[in-house]
Amino acid sequence: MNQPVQRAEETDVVELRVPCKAEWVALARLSVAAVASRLHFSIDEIEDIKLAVAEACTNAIQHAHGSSYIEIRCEALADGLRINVRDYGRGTRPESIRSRELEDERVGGLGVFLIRSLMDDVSYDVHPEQGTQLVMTKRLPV
Amino acid sequence: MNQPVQRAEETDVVELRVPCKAEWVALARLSVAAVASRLHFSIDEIEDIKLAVAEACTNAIQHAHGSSYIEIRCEALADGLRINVRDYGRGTRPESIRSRELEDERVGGLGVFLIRSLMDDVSYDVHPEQGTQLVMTKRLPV
Amino acid sequence: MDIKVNVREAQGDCYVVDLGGEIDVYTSPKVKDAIGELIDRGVYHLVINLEKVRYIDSTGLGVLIGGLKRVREHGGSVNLVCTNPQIKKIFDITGLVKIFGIFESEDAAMKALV
Amino acid sequence: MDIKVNVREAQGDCYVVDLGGEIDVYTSPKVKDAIGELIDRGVYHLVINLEKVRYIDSTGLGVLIGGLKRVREHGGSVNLVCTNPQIKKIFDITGLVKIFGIFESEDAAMKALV
Ligand SMILES: Nc1ncnc2c1ncn2[C@@H]1O[C@H](COP(=O)(O)OP(=O)(O)O)[C@@H](O)[C@H]1O
Ligand SMILES: Nc1ncnc2c1ncn2[C@@H]1O[C@H](COP(=O)(O)OP(=O)(O)O)[C@@H](O)[C@H]1O
Repeated sequence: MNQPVQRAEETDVVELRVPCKAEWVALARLSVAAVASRLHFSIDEIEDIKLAVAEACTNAIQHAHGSSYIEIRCEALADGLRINVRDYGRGTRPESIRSRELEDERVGGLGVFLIRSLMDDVSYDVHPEQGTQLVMTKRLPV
Repeated sequence: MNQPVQRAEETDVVELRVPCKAEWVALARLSVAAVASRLHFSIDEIEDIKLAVAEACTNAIQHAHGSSYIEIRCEALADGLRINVRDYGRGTRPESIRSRELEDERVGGLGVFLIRSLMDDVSYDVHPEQGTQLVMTKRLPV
Repeated sequence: MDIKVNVREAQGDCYVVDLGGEIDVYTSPKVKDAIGELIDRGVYHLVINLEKVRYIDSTGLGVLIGGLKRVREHGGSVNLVCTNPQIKKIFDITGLVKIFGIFESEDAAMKALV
Repeated sequence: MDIKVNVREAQGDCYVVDLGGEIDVYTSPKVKDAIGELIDRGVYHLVINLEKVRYIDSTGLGVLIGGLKRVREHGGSVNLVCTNPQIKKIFDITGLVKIFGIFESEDAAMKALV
Protein backbone atom coordinates (compact mmCIF):
# COMPACT_ATOMS: atom_id res chain seq x y z
CA MET A 1 0.00 0.00 0.00
CA ASN A 2 2.99 2.25 0.44
CA GLN A 3 4.15 2.30 -3.12
CA PRO A 4 1.93 2.03 -6.16
CA VAL A 5 2.33 -1.30 -7.82
CA GLN A 6 2.70 -0.84 -11.55
CA ARG A 7 4.24 -3.75 -13.30
CA ALA A 8 4.69 -4.84 -16.84
CA GLU A 9 2.40 -7.83 -16.41
CA GLU A 10 -0.81 -6.12 -15.43
CA THR A 11 -2.24 -7.98 -12.48
CA ASP A 12 -5.15 -6.23 -10.88
CA VAL A 13 -4.50 -5.22 -7.30
CA VAL A 14 -7.08 -3.92 -4.83
CA GLU A 15 -5.93 -2.48 -1.55
CA LEU A 16 -7.95 -1.65 1.51
CA ARG A 17 -6.89 -0.02 4.73
CA VAL A 18 -9.26 -0.07 7.68
CA PRO A 19 -8.87 0.97 11.30
CA CYS A 20 -7.70 -1.92 13.47
CA LYS A 21 -11.05 -2.07 15.25
CA ALA A 22 -13.74 -4.71 15.55
CA GLU A 23 -16.41 -2.61 13.85
CA TRP A 24 -14.52 -2.52 10.55
CA VAL A 25 -14.05 -6.25 10.04
CA ALA A 26 -17.44 -6.57 8.34
CA LEU A 27 -16.30 -4.02 5.74
CA ALA A 28 -13.08 -5.91 5.09
CA ARG A 29 -15.02 -9.14 4.68
CA LEU A 30 -17.53 -7.58 2.32
CA SER A 31 -14.94 -5.85 0.15
CA VAL A 32 -12.79 -8.93 -0.24
CA ALA A 33 -15.91 -10.97 -1.00
CA ALA A 34 -16.69 -8.49 -3.78
CA VAL A 35 -13.20 -8.90 -5.20
CA ALA A 36 -13.56 -12.69 -5.08
CA SER A 37 -16.93 -12.50 -6.74
CA ARG A 38 -15.46 -10.34 -9.50
CA LEU A 39 -12.87 -13.10 -10.06
CA HIS A 40 -15.67 -15.66 -10.42
CA PHE A 41 -15.13 -17.70 -7.29
CA SER A 42 -18.14 -19.78 -6.30
CA ILE A 43 -20.37 -18.75 -3.42
CA ASP A 44 -18.81 -21.40 -1.17
CA GLU A 45 -15.30 -20.28 -2.04
CA ILE A 46 -16.26 -16.67 -1.40
CA GLU A 47 -17.50 -17.68 2.05
CA ASP A 48 -14.17 -19.41 2.74
CA ILE A 49 -12.26 -16.31 1.69
CA LYS A 50 -14.47 -14.03 3.77
CA LEU A 51 -13.92 -16.13 6.85
CA ALA A 52 -10.15 -16.34 6.35
CA VAL A 53 -9.90 -12.56 5.96
CA ALA A 54 -12.09 -12.00 9.00
CA GLU A 55 -9.94 -14.34 11.10
CA ALA A 56 -6.81 -12.51 10.01
CA CYS A 57 -8.37 -9.13 10.88
CA THR A 58 -9.66 -10.44 14.19
CA ASN A 59 -6.16 -11.57 15.12
CA ALA A 60 -4.75 -8.18 14.22
CA ILE A 61 -7.39 -6.57 16.45
CA GLN A 62 -6.94 -8.96 19.35
CA HIS A 63 -3.19 -9.54 19.28
CA ALA A 64 -1.44 -6.81 17.29
CA HIS A 65 -1.41 -4.24 20.05
CA GLY A 66 -0.53 -0.79 18.89
CA SER A 67 -1.56 -1.20 15.27
CA SER A 68 -3.80 1.61 14.07
CA TYR A 69 -4.61 0.04 10.74
CA ILE A 70 -5.04 -3.26 9.00
CA GLU A 71 -3.99 -3.35 5.37
CA ILE A 72 -5.49 -5.86 3.03
CA ARG A 73 -4.09 -6.36 -0.41
CA CYS A 74 -5.89 -8.51 -2.95
CA GLU A 75 -4.03 -9.57 -6.04
CA ALA A 76 -5.85 -11.19 -8.92
CA LEU A 77 -3.75 -14.12 -10.14
CA ALA A 78 -4.30 -16.02 -13.34
CA ASP A 79 -5.43 -18.97 -11.24
CA GLY A 80 -6.72 -17.41 -8.08
CA LEU A 81 -6.59 -14.66 -5.52
CA ARG A 82 -3.66 -13.81 -3.29
CA ILE A 83 -4.51 -11.90 -0.15
CA ASN A 84 -2.07 -10.14 2.07
CA VAL A 85 -3.23 -9.00 5.50
CA ARG A 86 -0.84 -6.96 7.55
CA ASP A 87 -0.82 -5.02 10.75
CA TYR A 88 1.73 -2.81 12.41
CA GLY A 89 1.32 -4.09 15.94
CA ARG A 90 3.78 -5.59 18.35
CA GLY A 91 3.67 -8.92 16.57
CA THR A 92 4.39 -12.20 18.22
CA ARG A 93 6.92 -15.01 18.17
CA PRO A 94 6.60 -17.13 15.04
CA GLU A 95 6.02 -20.24 17.16
CA SER A 96 2.87 -18.69 18.68
CA ILE A 97 1.14 -18.75 15.33
CA ARG A 98 0.05 -22.29 14.96
CA SER A 99 -3.15 -24.21 14.53
CA ARG A 100 -4.43 -25.71 17.73
CA GLU A 101 -5.01 -29.36 18.35
CA LEU A 102 -8.64 -30.06 17.66
CA GLU A 103 -8.93 -32.29 20.73
CA ASP A 104 -8.15 -29.25 22.77
CA GLU A 105 -11.52 -27.77 23.74
CA ARG A 106 -10.33 -24.25 24.35
CA VAL A 107 -12.41 -21.18 23.73
CA GLY A 108 -9.78 -19.62 21.47
CA GLY A 109 -7.22 -20.84 19.04
CA LEU A 110 -9.41 -21.56 16.03
CA GLY A 111 -8.48 -18.58 13.87
CA VAL A 112 -5.19 -19.74 12.42
CA PHE A 113 -6.58 -23.25 12.10
CA LEU A 114 -9.49 -21.98 10.01
CA ILE A 115 -7.25 -19.84 7.84
CA ARG A 116 -5.03 -22.83 7.10
CA SER A 117 -8.02 -25.07 6.44
CA LEU A 118 -9.87 -22.70 4.13
CA MET A 119 -7.06 -21.25 2.04
CA ASP A 120 -4.61 -22.96 -0.28
CA ASP A 121 -1.27 -21.42 0.64
CA VAL A 122 -0.77 -19.69 3.92
CA SER A 123 2.39 -18.11 5.23
CA TYR A 124 3.08 -15.78 8.11
CA ASP A 125 5.82 -13.26 8.28
CA VAL A 126 6.19 -12.10 11.85
CA HIS A 127 8.28 -9.17 13.00
CA PRO A 128 8.12 -8.69 16.76
CA GLU A 129 8.51 -4.94 16.36
CA GLN A 130 6.90 -4.30 12.98
CA GLY A 131 3.78 -6.35 13.03
CA THR A 132 2.53 -9.41 11.29
CA GLN A 133 2.03 -10.14 7.66
CA LEU A 134 -0.09 -13.01 6.43
CA VAL A 135 -0.10 -14.07 2.81
CA MET A 136 -2.74 -16.52 1.71
CA THR A 137 -3.94 -17.72 -1.66
CA LYS A 138 -7.18 -19.23 -2.79
CA ARG A 139 -6.96 -21.04 -6.11
CA LEU A 140 -9.75 -21.14 -8.63
CA PRO A 141 -10.80 -24.70 -9.42
CA VAL A 142 -9.26 -25.88 -12.69
CA MET B 1 -2.85 6.39 1.03
CA ASN B 2 0.87 7.00 0.81
CA GLN B 3 1.48 7.76 4.42
CA PRO B 4 -0.39 6.24 7.33
CA VAL B 5 -2.76 8.71 8.86
CA GLN B 6 -2.41 8.67 12.61
CA ARG B 7 -3.63 11.74 14.34
CA ALA B 8 -4.30 12.77 17.87
CA GLU B 9 -8.02 13.12 17.26
CA GLU B 10 -8.99 9.63 16.25
CA THR B 11 -11.22 9.86 13.23
CA ASP B 12 -11.77 6.55 11.51
CA VAL B 13 -10.38 6.48 8.00
CA VAL B 14 -10.95 3.77 5.42
CA GLU B 15 -8.88 3.77 2.26
CA LEU B 16 -9.40 1.80 -0.89
CA ARG B 17 -7.27 1.61 -3.99
CA VAL B 18 -8.69 -0.06 -7.09
CA PRO B 19 -7.41 -0.35 -10.65
CA CYS B 20 -8.66 2.52 -12.81
CA LYS B 21 -10.87 0.16 -14.82
CA ALA B 22 -14.59 -0.09 -15.36
CA GLU B 23 -14.91 -3.54 -13.79
CA TRP B 24 -13.80 -2.29 -10.36
CA VAL B 25 -16.32 0.51 -9.94
CA ALA B 26 -18.89 -1.86 -8.47
CA LEU B 27 -16.41 -2.78 -5.74
CA ALA B 28 -15.74 0.87 -4.93
CA ARG B 29 -19.46 1.54 -4.74
CA LEU B 30 -20.11 -1.43 -2.50
CA SER B 31 -17.25 -0.71 -0.12
CA VAL B 32 -18.16 2.93 0.31
CA ALA B 33 -21.79 1.92 0.82
CA ALA B 34 -20.64 -0.39 3.63
CA VAL B 35 -18.73 2.46 5.24
CA ALA B 36 -21.79 4.70 5.00
CA SER B 37 -24.00 2.00 6.43
CA ARG B 38 -21.58 1.60 9.36
CA LEU B 39 -21.97 5.34 9.98
CA HIS B 40 -25.76 4.94 10.09
CA PHE B 41 -26.73 6.78 6.94
CA SER B 42 -30.21 5.92 5.70
CA ILE B 43 -30.72 3.65 2.71
CA ASP B 44 -31.52 6.64 0.49
CA GLU B 45 -28.43 8.51 1.63
CA ILE B 46 -26.32 5.42 1.01
CA GLU B 47 -27.66 5.25 -2.54
CA ASP B 48 -26.73 8.92 -3.04
CA ILE B 49 -23.20 8.27 -1.78
CA LYS B 50 -22.81 5.16 -3.95
CA LEU B 51 -23.84 7.06 -7.04
CA ALA B 52 -21.54 10.01 -6.30
CA VAL B 53 -18.57 7.68 -5.79
CA ALA B 54 -19.39 5.77 -8.94
CA GLU B 55 -19.59 8.99 -10.96
CA ALA B 56 -16.22 10.08 -9.61
CA CYS B 57 -14.66 6.71 -10.49
CA THR B 58 -16.28 6.71 -13.91
CA ASN B 59 -14.77 10.10 -14.64
CA ALA B 60 -11.35 8.88 -13.57
CA ILE B 61 -11.73 5.91 -15.91
CA GLN B 62 -13.06 7.92 -18.83
CA HIS B 63 -11.03 11.09 -18.55
CA ALA B 64 -7.95 10.54 -16.37
CA HIS B 65 -5.83 8.97 -19.05
CA GLY B 66 -2.75 7.31 -17.72
CA SER B 67 -3.96 6.69 -14.19
CA SER B 68 -3.41 3.11 -13.05
CA TYR B 69 -5.34 3.46 -9.84
CA ILE B 70 -8.20 5.26 -8.23
CA GLU B 71 -7.82 6.00 -4.54
CA ILE B 72 -10.84 6.46 -2.38
CA ARG B 73 -10.51 7.74 1.14
CA CYS B 74 -13.47 7.74 3.49
CA GLU B 75 -13.23 9.75 6.66
CA ALA B 76 -15.84 9.37 9.38
CA LEU B 77 -16.72 12.84 10.63
CA ALA B 78 -18.71 13.60 13.74
CA ASP B 79 -21.53 14.76 11.50
CA GLY B 80 -21.01 12.85 8.28
CA LEU B 81 -18.70 11.21 5.83
CA ARG B 82 -15.98 12.90 3.84
CA ILE B 83 -14.92 11.08 0.69
CA ASN B 84 -11.85 11.82 -1.32
CA VAL B 85 -11.53 10.30 -4.78
CA ARG B 86 -8.31 10.80 -6.60
CA ASP B 87 -6.64 9.63 -9.73
CA TYR B 88 -3.17 10.14 -11.17
CA GLY B 89 -4.19 10.79 -14.76
CA ARG B 90 -3.50 13.68 -17.05
CA GLY B 91 -6.16 15.78 -15.36
CA THR B 92 -8.08 18.51 -17.06
CA ARG B 93 -8.51 22.26 -16.95
CA PRO B 94 -10.51 23.34 -13.89
CA GLU B 95 -13.08 25.02 -16.14
CA SER B 96 -13.90 21.69 -17.81
CA ILE B 97 -15.31 20.35 -14.59
CA ARG B 98 -18.72 21.86 -14.39
CA SER B 99 -22.28 20.74 -14.21
CA ARG B 100 -24.04 20.85 -17.50
CA GLU B 101 -27.16 22.84 -18.28
CA LEU B 102 -30.12 20.54 -17.87
CA GLU B 103 -31.80 21.88 -21.00
CA ASP B 104 -28.87 20.55 -22.90
CA GLU B 105 -29.89 17.06 -24.05
CA ARG B 106 -26.43 15.65 -24.49
CA VAL B 107 -25.53 12.04 -23.90
CA GLY B 108 -22.78 12.92 -21.44
CA GLY B 109 -22.15 15.58 -18.89
CA LEU B 110 -24.33 14.31 -16.05
CA GLY B 111 -21.63 12.96 -13.74
CA VAL B 112 -20.42 16.16 -12.12
CA PHE B 113 -23.98 17.44 -12.01
CA LEU B 114 -25.09 14.34 -10.07
CA ILE B 115 -22.15 14.55 -7.68
CA ARG B 116 -22.98 18.16 -6.89
CA SER B 117 -26.66 17.39 -6.50
CA LEU B 118 -26.27 14.37 -4.25
CA MET B 119 -23.46 15.44 -1.94
CA ASP B 120 -23.27 18.34 0.50
CA ASP B 121 -19.85 19.85 -0.17
CA VAL B 122 -18.01 19.18 -3.36
CA SER B 123 -14.68 20.53 -4.40
CA TYR B 124 -12.28 19.60 -7.16
CA ASP B 125 -8.57 19.99 -7.07
CA VAL B 126 -7.24 19.61 -10.59
CA HIS B 127 -3.59 19.26 -11.50
CA PRO B 128 -3.10 18.93 -15.24
CA GLU B 129 -0.04 16.75 -14.71
CA GLN B 130 -0.83 15.01 -11.43
CA GLY B 131 -4.43 14.02 -11.76
CA THR B 132 -7.66 15.06 -10.18
CA GLN B 133 -8.78 15.07 -6.61
CA LEU B 134 -12.40 15.33 -5.62
CA VAL B 135 -13.44 15.91 -2.03
CA MET B 136 -17.09 15.54 -1.20
CA THR B 137 -18.99 15.34 2.06
CA LYS B 138 -22.34 13.88 2.96
CA ARG B 139 -23.75 15.13 6.22
CA LEU B 140 -25.84 13.03 8.54
CA PRO B 141 -29.25 14.58 9.15
CA VAL B 142 -29.32 16.43 12.49
CA MET C 1 -21.40 -8.98 -14.92
CA ASP C 2 -24.43 -8.08 -12.91
CA ILE C 3 -26.66 -6.97 -15.75
CA LYS C 4 -29.54 -8.70 -17.48
CA VAL C 5 -30.74 -7.60 -20.89
CA ASN C 6 -33.67 -9.23 -22.61
CA VAL C 7 -35.40 -8.03 -25.77
CA ARG C 8 -38.91 -9.17 -26.64
CA GLU C 9 -41.45 -8.25 -29.26
CA ALA C 10 -44.74 -6.82 -28.08
CA GLN C 11 -47.82 -5.73 -30.03
CA GLY C 12 -47.41 -3.77 -33.26
CA ASP C 13 -43.94 -2.68 -34.25
CA CYS C 14 -43.12 -2.11 -30.58
CA TYR C 15 -40.39 -3.86 -28.61
CA VAL C 16 -39.74 -4.18 -24.91
CA VAL C 17 -36.21 -4.21 -23.51
CA ASP C 18 -36.11 -5.70 -20.00
CA LEU C 19 -33.14 -4.57 -17.99
CA GLY C 20 -32.11 -5.94 -14.62
CA GLY C 21 -29.25 -5.54 -12.18
CA GLU C 22 -26.81 -2.66 -12.14
CA ILE C 23 -26.18 -0.35 -15.08
CA ASP C 24 -22.82 1.34 -14.76
CA VAL C 25 -19.68 2.12 -16.74
CA TYR C 26 -18.86 -1.58 -16.90
CA THR C 27 -22.23 -3.00 -17.80
CA SER C 28 -23.81 -0.22 -19.88
CA PRO C 29 -22.07 -1.19 -23.16
CA LYS C 30 -24.17 -4.36 -23.15
CA VAL C 31 -27.33 -2.28 -22.81
CA LYS C 32 -26.14 0.09 -25.50
CA ASP C 33 -25.52 -2.81 -27.89
CA ALA C 34 -28.95 -4.31 -27.33
CA ILE C 35 -30.74 -1.02 -27.91
CA GLY C 36 -28.50 -0.15 -30.85
CA GLU C 37 -29.21 -3.47 -32.54
CA LEU C 38 -32.95 -2.96 -32.26
CA ILE C 39 -32.72 0.50 -33.78
CA ASP C 40 -30.47 -0.81 -36.55
CA ARG C 41 -33.25 -3.29 -37.36
CA GLY C 42 -35.67 -0.38 -37.75
CA VAL C 43 -37.43 -0.57 -34.39
CA TYR C 44 -38.20 2.99 -33.37
CA HIS C 45 -40.85 2.44 -30.70
CA LEU C 46 -39.33 1.11 -27.53
CA VAL C 47 -40.42 0.39 -24.02
CA ILE C 48 -37.47 -0.04 -21.68
CA ASN C 49 -38.47 -1.79 -18.50
CA LEU C 50 -36.28 -0.74 -15.57
CA GLU C 51 -38.34 -2.46 -12.89
CA LYS C 52 -35.58 -4.96 -12.08
CA VAL C 53 -32.79 -2.38 -12.23
CA ARG C 54 -31.33 -1.80 -8.78
CA TYR C 55 -28.82 0.82 -9.81
CA ILE C 56 -28.17 3.17 -12.71
CA ASP C 57 -25.59 5.89 -13.09
CA SER C 58 -24.80 8.55 -15.69
CA THR C 59 -23.36 6.05 -18.15
CA GLY C 60 -26.67 4.17 -18.06
CA LEU C 61 -28.60 7.42 -18.43
CA GLY C 62 -26.34 8.31 -21.34
CA VAL C 63 -27.23 5.06 -23.10
CA LEU C 64 -30.94 5.77 -22.67
CA ILE C 65 -30.57 9.35 -23.90
CA GLY C 66 -28.51 8.13 -26.86
CA GLY C 67 -31.21 5.63 -27.78
CA LEU C 68 -33.92 8.24 -27.51
CA LYS C 69 -32.04 10.62 -29.79
CA ARG C 70 -31.61 7.95 -32.43
CA VAL C 71 -35.25 6.84 -32.50
CA ARG C 72 -36.47 10.43 -32.52
CA GLU C 73 -34.69 10.96 -35.83
CA HIS C 74 -37.19 8.43 -37.18
CA GLY C 75 -40.20 9.82 -35.37
CA GLY C 76 -39.90 7.14 -32.71
CA SER C 77 -40.08 7.28 -28.95
CA VAL C 78 -38.80 5.60 -25.80
CA ASN C 79 -41.00 5.01 -22.78
CA LEU C 80 -39.54 3.82 -19.52
CA VAL C 81 -41.08 1.63 -16.84
CA CYS C 82 -39.65 2.61 -13.50
CA THR C 83 -40.93 1.89 -10.01
CA ASN C 84 -37.78 2.11 -7.88
CA PRO C 85 -37.96 5.46 -6.01
CA GLN C 86 -34.18 5.95 -5.93
CA ILE C 87 -33.97 5.54 -9.70
CA LYS C 88 -36.97 7.79 -10.25
CA LYS C 89 -35.22 10.37 -8.14
CA ILE C 90 -32.24 10.32 -10.50
CA PHE C 91 -34.50 10.96 -13.49
CA ASP C 92 -36.06 13.78 -11.48
CA ILE C 93 -32.93 15.62 -10.45
CA THR C 94 -31.34 15.30 -13.88
CA GLY C 95 -34.49 16.67 -15.51
CA LEU C 96 -34.75 13.55 -17.68
CA VAL C 97 -38.36 13.11 -16.58
CA LYS C 98 -39.08 15.83 -19.08
CA ILE C 99 -37.64 14.04 -22.09
CA PHE C 100 -38.66 10.44 -21.31
CA GLY C 101 -42.10 9.11 -20.73
CA ILE C 102 -41.79 7.38 -17.35
CA PHE C 103 -44.51 4.95 -16.28
CA GLU C 104 -45.40 2.83 -13.28
CA SER C 105 -46.27 -0.25 -15.33
CA GLU C 106 -45.38 -1.81 -18.62
CA ASP C 107 -49.01 -1.65 -19.66
CA ALA C 108 -49.14 2.09 -19.18
CA ALA C 109 -45.82 2.58 -20.98
CA MET C 110 -47.05 0.51 -23.90
CA LYS C 111 -50.39 2.26 -24.19
CA ALA C 112 -48.71 5.66 -24.17
CA LEU C 113 -46.41 4.53 -26.95
CA VAL C 114 -49.00 3.61 -29.54
CA MET D 1 -24.89 -3.90 14.39
CA ASP D 2 -26.06 -6.73 12.22
CA ILE D 3 -26.86 -9.23 14.94
CA LYS D 4 -30.16 -10.30 16.41
CA VAL D 5 -30.37 -12.02 19.79
CA ASN D 6 -33.63 -13.18 21.25
CA VAL D 7 -34.08 -15.35 24.32
CA ARG D 8 -37.29 -17.26 24.92
CA GLU D 9 -38.45 -19.86 27.39
CA ALA D 10 -39.49 -23.22 26.02
CA GLN D 11 -40.83 -26.29 27.82
CA GLY D 12 -39.30 -27.37 31.13
CA ASP D 13 -36.27 -25.51 32.37
CA CYS D 14 -35.06 -25.17 28.79
CA TYR D 15 -34.44 -21.92 26.95
CA VAL D 16 -34.00 -21.13 23.29
CA VAL D 17 -31.60 -18.43 22.13
CA ASP D 18 -32.43 -17.27 18.60
CA LEU D 19 -29.49 -15.73 16.81
CA GLY D 20 -29.62 -13.94 13.48
CA GLY D 21 -27.26 -12.01 11.25
CA GLU D 22 -23.50 -12.07 11.46
CA ILE D 23 -21.54 -13.22 14.50
CA ASP D 24 -18.04 -11.81 14.45
CA VAL D 25 -15.52 -10.03 16.65
CA TYR D 26 -17.76 -6.97 16.76
CA THR D 27 -21.11 -8.59 17.40
CA SER D 28 -20.21 -11.67 19.45
CA PRO D 29 -20.00 -9.83 22.80
CA LYS D 30 -23.75 -9.30 22.56
CA VAL D 31 -24.26 -13.03 22.07
CA LYS D 32 -21.87 -13.80 24.91
CA ASP D 33 -23.78 -11.48 27.24
CA ALA D 34 -27.14 -13.03 26.41
CA ILE D 35 -25.90 -16.58 26.97
CA GLY D 36 -23.96 -15.55 30.09
CA GLU D 37 -27.02 -13.93 31.62
CA LEU D 38 -29.08 -17.06 31.12
CA ILE D 39 -26.45 -19.22 32.75
CA ASP D 40 -26.12 -16.75 35.63
CA ARG D 41 -29.85 -17.22 36.17
CA GLY D 42 -29.29 -20.96 36.49
CA VAL D 43 -30.39 -22.05 33.03
CA TYR D 44 -28.16 -24.96 32.04
CA HIS D 45 -30.15 -26.50 29.20
CA LEU D 46 -29.94 -24.40 26.10
CA VAL D 47 -30.97 -24.64 22.50
CA ILE D 48 -29.19 -22.08 20.36
CA ASN D 49 -30.94 -21.58 17.07
CA LEU D 50 -28.52 -20.54 14.32
CA GLU D 51 -31.00 -20.87 11.45
CA LYS D 52 -31.00 -17.13 10.77
CA VAL D 53 -27.24 -16.75 11.16
CA ARG D 54 -25.62 -15.95 7.83
CA TYR D 55 -22.06 -15.83 9.09
CA ILE D 56 -20.07 -16.98 12.11
CA ASP D 57 -16.35 -16.85 12.74
CA SER D 58 -14.02 -18.10 15.46
CA THR D 59 -15.09 -15.43 17.94
CA GLY D 60 -18.67 -16.67 17.58
CA LEU D 61 -17.56 -20.29 17.91
CA GLY D 62 -15.58 -19.25 20.99
CA VAL D 63 -18.71 -17.82 22.59
CA LEU D 64 -20.61 -21.05 21.94
CA ILE D 65 -17.77 -23.19 23.31
CA GLY D 66 -17.50 -20.92 26.35
CA GLY D 67 -21.22 -21.31 27.02
CA LEU D 68 -21.02 -25.07 26.65
CA LYS D 69 -18.15 -25.30 29.12
CA ARG D 70 -20.05 -23.27 31.70
CA VAL D 71 -23.29 -25.29 31.51
CA ARG D 72 -21.38 -28.57 31.55
CA GLU D 73 -20.03 -27.69 34.98
CA HIS D 74 -23.66 -27.91 36.08
CA GLY D 75 -24.48 -31.05 34.13
CA GLY D 76 -26.13 -28.96 31.43
CA SER D 77 -25.91 -29.08 27.66
CA VAL D 78 -26.12 -26.92 24.54
CA ASN D 79 -27.81 -28.10 21.37
CA LEU D 80 -27.52 -26.11 18.17
CA VAL D 81 -30.00 -25.76 15.33
CA CYS D 82 -28.10 -25.23 12.12
CA THR D 83 -29.26 -25.63 8.55
CA ASN D 84 -26.88 -23.35 6.62
CA PRO D 85 -24.37 -25.62 4.85
CA GLN D 86 -21.50 -23.12 5.03
CA ILE D 87 -21.92 -22.81 8.80
CA LYS D 88 -22.24 -26.56 9.23
CA LYS D 89 -19.02 -26.90 7.31
CA ILE D 90 -17.26 -24.70 9.86
CA PHE D 91 -18.46 -26.90 12.71
CA ASP D 92 -17.23 -29.86 10.70
CA ILE D 93 -13.72 -28.71 9.91
CA THR D 94 -13.15 -27.41 13.43
CA GLY D 95 -14.29 -30.71 14.91
CA LEU D 96 -16.95 -28.91 16.94
CA VAL D 97 -19.59 -31.30 15.60
CA LYS D 98 -18.18 -33.72 18.14
CA ILE D 99 -18.79 -31.54 21.16
CA PHE D 100 -22.08 -29.90 20.23
CA GLY D 101 -25.32 -31.59 19.38
CA ILE D 102 -26.18 -30.12 15.98
CA PHE D 103 -29.72 -30.51 14.66
CA GLU D 104 -31.71 -29.70 11.56
CA SER D 105 -34.72 -28.37 13.43
CA GLU D 106 -35.53 -26.76 16.73
CA ASP D 107 -37.86 -29.61 17.54
CA ALA D 108 -35.11 -32.17 17.15
CA ALA D 109 -32.67 -30.05 19.17
CA MET D 110 -35.24 -29.68 21.95
CA LYS D 111 -36.14 -33.37 22.07
CA ALA D 112 -32.48 -34.35 22.26
CA LEU D 113 -32.00 -31.96 25.15
CA VAL D 114 -34.58 -33.37 27.52
N1 LIG E 1 -1.73 -10.41 13.72
C1 LIG E 1 -1.22 -11.03 14.82
N2 LIG E 1 -0.44 -10.33 15.69
C2 LIG E 1 0.08 -10.93 16.79
N3 LIG E 1 -0.14 -12.23 17.10
C3 LIG E 1 -0.89 -12.98 16.27
C4 LIG E 1 -1.48 -12.42 15.09
N4 LIG E 1 -2.17 -13.39 14.46
C5 LIG E 1 -2.04 -14.50 15.21
N5 LIG E 1 -1.27 -14.27 16.30
C6 LIG E 1 -0.90 -15.26 17.35
O1 LIG E 1 -1.36 -16.55 16.95
C7 LIG E 1 -2.15 -17.14 17.99
C8 LIG E 1 -3.19 -18.07 17.42
O2 LIG E 1 -4.24 -17.33 16.81
P1 LIG E 1 -5.68 -17.98 16.61
O3 LIG E 1 -5.54 -19.33 16.06
O4 LIG E 1 -6.49 -17.03 15.82
O5 LIG E 1 -6.29 -18.13 18.08
P2 LIG E 1 -6.64 -17.01 19.15
O6 LIG E 1 -6.67 -15.70 18.45
O7 LIG E 1 -7.98 -17.41 19.66
O8 LIG E 1 -5.55 -17.11 20.18
C9 LIG E 1 -2.68 -15.99 18.77
O9 LIG E 1 -3.02 -16.32 20.09
C10 LIG E 1 -1.53 -14.97 18.71
O10 LIG E 1 -0.58 -15.23 19.68
N1 LIG F 1 -11.07 12.62 -12.92
C1 LIG F 1 -11.11 13.44 -13.99
N2 LIG F 1 -10.03 13.60 -14.80
C2 LIG F 1 -10.07 14.42 -15.88
N3 LIG F 1 -11.18 15.14 -16.24
C3 LIG F 1 -12.27 15.02 -15.49
C4 LIG F 1 -12.31 14.19 -14.32
N4 LIG F 1 -13.54 14.30 -13.77
C5 LIG F 1 -14.24 15.15 -14.55
N5 LIG F 1 -13.49 15.60 -15.59
C6 LIG F 1 -13.91 16.58 -16.64
O1 LIG F 1 -15.22 17.07 -16.30
C7 LIG F 1 -16.11 16.90 -17.39
C8 LIG F 1 -17.54 16.71 -16.92
O2 LIG F 1 -17.72 15.41 -16.38
P1 LIG F 1 -19.17 14.75 -16.29
O3 LIG F 1 -20.11 15.74 -15.76
O4 LIG F 1 -19.04 13.49 -15.51
O5 LIG F 1 -19.58 14.42 -17.78
P2 LIG F 1 -18.92 13.46 -18.85
O6 LIG F 1 -17.99 12.55 -18.12
O7 LIG F 1 -20.06 12.74 -19.47
O8 LIG F 1 -18.20 14.36 -19.82
C9 LIG F 1 -15.54 15.74 -18.18
O9 LIG F 1 -15.93 15.77 -19.52
C10 LIG F 1 -14.03 15.94 -18.00
O10 LIG F 1 -13.53 16.86 -18.94
